[in-house]
Amino acid sequence: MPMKKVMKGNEAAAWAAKLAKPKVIAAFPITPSTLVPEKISEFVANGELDAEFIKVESEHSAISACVGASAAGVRTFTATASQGLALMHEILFIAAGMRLPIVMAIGNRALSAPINIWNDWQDTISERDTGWIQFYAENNQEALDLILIAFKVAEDERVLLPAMTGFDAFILTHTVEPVEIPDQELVDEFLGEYKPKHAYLDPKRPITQGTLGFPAHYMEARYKVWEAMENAREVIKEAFEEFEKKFGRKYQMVEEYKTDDAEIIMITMGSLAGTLKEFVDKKREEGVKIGAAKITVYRPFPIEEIRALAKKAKVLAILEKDVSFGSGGAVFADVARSLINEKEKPIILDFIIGLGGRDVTFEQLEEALGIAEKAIKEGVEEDVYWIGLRKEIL
Amino acid sequence: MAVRKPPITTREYWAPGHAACAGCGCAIIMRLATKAFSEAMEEKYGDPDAFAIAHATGCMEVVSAVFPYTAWKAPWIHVAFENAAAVASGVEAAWKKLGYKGKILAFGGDGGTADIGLQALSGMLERRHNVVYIMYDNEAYMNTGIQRSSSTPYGAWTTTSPPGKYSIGEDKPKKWVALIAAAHQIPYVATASIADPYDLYRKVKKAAKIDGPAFLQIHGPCVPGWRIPPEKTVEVAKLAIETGVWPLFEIENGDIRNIKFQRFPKDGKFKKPIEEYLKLQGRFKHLLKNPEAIQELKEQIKEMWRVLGKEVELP
Amino acid sequence: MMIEVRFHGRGGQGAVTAANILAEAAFLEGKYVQAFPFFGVERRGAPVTAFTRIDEKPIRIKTQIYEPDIVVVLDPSLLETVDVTAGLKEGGIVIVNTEKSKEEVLEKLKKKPAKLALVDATGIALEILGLPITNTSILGAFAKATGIVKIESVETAIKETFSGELGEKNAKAAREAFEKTVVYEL
Amino acid sequence: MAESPFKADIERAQKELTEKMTPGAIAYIPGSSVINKTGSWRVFKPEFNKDKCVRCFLCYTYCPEPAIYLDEENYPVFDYDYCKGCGICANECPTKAITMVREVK
Repeated sequence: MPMKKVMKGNEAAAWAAKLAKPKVIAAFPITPSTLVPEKISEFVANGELDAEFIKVESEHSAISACVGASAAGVRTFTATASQGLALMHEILFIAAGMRLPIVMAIGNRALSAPINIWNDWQDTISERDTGWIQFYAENNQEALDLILIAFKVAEDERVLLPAMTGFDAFILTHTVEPVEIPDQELVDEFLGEYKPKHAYLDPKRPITQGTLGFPAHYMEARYKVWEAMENAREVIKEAFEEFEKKFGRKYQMVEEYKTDDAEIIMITMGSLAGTLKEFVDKKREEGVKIGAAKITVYRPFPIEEIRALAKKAKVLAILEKDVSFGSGGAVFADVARSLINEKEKPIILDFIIGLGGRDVTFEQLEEALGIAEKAIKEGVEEDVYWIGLRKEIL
Repeated sequence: MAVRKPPITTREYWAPGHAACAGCGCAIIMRLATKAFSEAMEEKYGDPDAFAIAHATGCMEVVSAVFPYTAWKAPWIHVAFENAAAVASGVEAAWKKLGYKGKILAFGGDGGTADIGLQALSGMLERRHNVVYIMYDNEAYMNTGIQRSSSTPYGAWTTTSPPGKYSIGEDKPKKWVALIAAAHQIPYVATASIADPYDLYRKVKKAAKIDGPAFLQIHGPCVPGWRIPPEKTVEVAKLAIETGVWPLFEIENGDIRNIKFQRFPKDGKFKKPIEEYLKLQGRFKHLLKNPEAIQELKEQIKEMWRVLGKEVELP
Repeated sequence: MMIEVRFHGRGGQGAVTAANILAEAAFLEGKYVQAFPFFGVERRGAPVTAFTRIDEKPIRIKTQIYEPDIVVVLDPSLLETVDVTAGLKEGGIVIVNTEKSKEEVLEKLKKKPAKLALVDATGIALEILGLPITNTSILGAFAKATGIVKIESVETAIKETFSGELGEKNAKAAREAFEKTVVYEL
Repeated sequence: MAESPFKADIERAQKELTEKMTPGAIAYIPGSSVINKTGSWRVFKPEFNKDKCVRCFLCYTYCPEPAIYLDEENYPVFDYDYCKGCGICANECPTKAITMVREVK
């Protein structure tokens, strides 16, 4: 029987790691993710998890050791956030390029400066081009589930790419919620053992990993990563279906909420989706035709799902906790890019919100909604809207 | 007449067809170190192939692993410049879990070891991974075209330490990573040189047979970087030892009071002047016109020996 | 109806743990729960806020709590420096660890609650635990004042959080506080 | 006739090596660099005088390629497919059994 426990998001991630039975874990503490390696250390210390836990001296070495272990042919896991993820940046590209299905849990946290330990998505968003599959969790249950699913997808022969699952700093990492811990036997069935055919370091089959790619070969190697990421779309859907059959919880690339007759659809990711659904309920009671959509899988970006969504509404309002300076929100860019060649497309609005732990309240959502309603009548005034900005201290 | 047997194994893990420069000193290290490793693995585990290599970005990586080719006949992985020690840590941990008997060999140049990879190296040594780390020391960033590293010797020309009106060339003393490694009190630290290939071979073998981490700093001249003719690679390395420029030693468990020296003159007097070493190399050409700088270099070498516990005389 | 609780304490008194244990206790009674600290850098002695949400249906909202139904004050000195009733809903409940009288406490509150519960949680904690850590005793007061969770659930949740003798002692402190809490309908 | 220790590698590489892109750009054929006949780099060529050889193995030990292997009697064999003509062997030979000569191509 699955066990239900009240736990923090970080504990849920550690439980996911335990259930997935990685053979090597390498991690370095960083707020807000520190509890993940702490909890895993406990599991290892108690003999509940039979793994080598490498207590590395930096995040750069954490991901490097994971690359080494994964390349040697075993399932590996790590956790980090923010500056730690940024320090890994170089190796993230390499892990994907070497086609190593490492899984990483991220407590989504803002980047310095100024130093800030609270939630936004700038850390993972900034790694969107590395070739890692990206999942974003709405709550602690999703954090656990999407880490298991990340292993399943990453290790699929058609994919073989690393994957990260993000869950919001403090809002999830440090918040306790009831979480159902799946049965180990079912997880074992779901994931199977990692037995790579392509990459392992065995003296009986001496292969060379991490070659130099000349201009004559580099593009093909990168195309292979592209192809794998494209394949991931189908593999993720299959994994979601299998997960639902086994564990009863349904996941979708994009989860829609009251969108069918919506004039305005607000699109977001992560824990903000929960608040947004409550907001939609409230506005529906007031007679506002509003819906919500949650992007669960950000890489590969759910292009088709966004196209389908766009057909339903007059406005797509993107609420995102990240910014690409000099351009706008990254999710906005992806949504806009998905629709650019559509014959008919809705107004797309770019809202930067909740950076660095700024609590996203109903007042802020009202502000965004007001702008969306006005845009229908009077058109779009700004390329990018910063919501909840304290203009008085600027 | 009986057939004489070579003192090293005839097994090869470093295949020809690689793109190292003619006369490359570090290619000699690659070949001899892997041979020695395999002999150790055979003696220890009965399997000469029981090892894998983690390699830092650098000359030897670039010349040996150009897709779809590889010069390596052992399982081998390269990830980045600064993380060979961390990658080796991961491979070792995985092998432990897989139940493999064997050892991991890590290679990094002086750039990847003394500079950008020093932190990862320290972490790997401190955590006591079962890895032999070999720093092939050609005394500059040769892969990017001869820029100074912290392992570049005093007075040497490099493209980022050019001699000029206000410069004598590299103006800092050479950093000895072997001593930093020894400070981790790991089982075995040694220096070696291609000048004495059988000493090198013995030391790699010894390191490979030890349980736990070992570190070797091995002198490997670079033909273009040192501006030497290709046939002089070994000769110049020999002169480094004979003039006192390159010490050969072993430190066990960090015990720096009991350093074992090889080819050290009994009376502490080196017979050949360092000028003989310098004059073979274009990188020191400007120095020969600068007796003060040569004197300074000599003082630094004496100081290096003093740190090692030896008073020496240089002619 | 969702119930939102705000805890005020000082770093080291266990306000965050109190919020978590309350969530656990309500969870044991089949409720949906959520608990979280005010997302800050917790330092010993500094004012700390923590929150618990309890509901009959899954809790989706992820904002902080601005209009609590119940406020729990773990440290009496906070009444001097923090507006603990900020945003308190009409008909709200305030639970205070204090030796002071109802009148003295009310004088310090900016907003008058519908119900005020007082207990000397520090005294109980010192007596039973030997430490002025009031998070478990105040939960006894919470059970008494609100009836939202049973004292037995609080005791079980405490024992699940702290193992062995520590759990027993803390559960005892909660029970003791439950008995000693005085509730005033205002 | 002595055989190159890389004979099997050469045969395998000739047979199996392709440019087909593998996942992770992994090179699967060990020692496949043998396909590259680096002997073409050479300007000077080592000439070996067996009569002078004392089988000290220094040339064999030092060769960075390696392009020197040993025959049945452990005399050095020079593999001109790969010898880049660096001249270390000649420079280090204690009996001058190896000389570097300008190669006429």
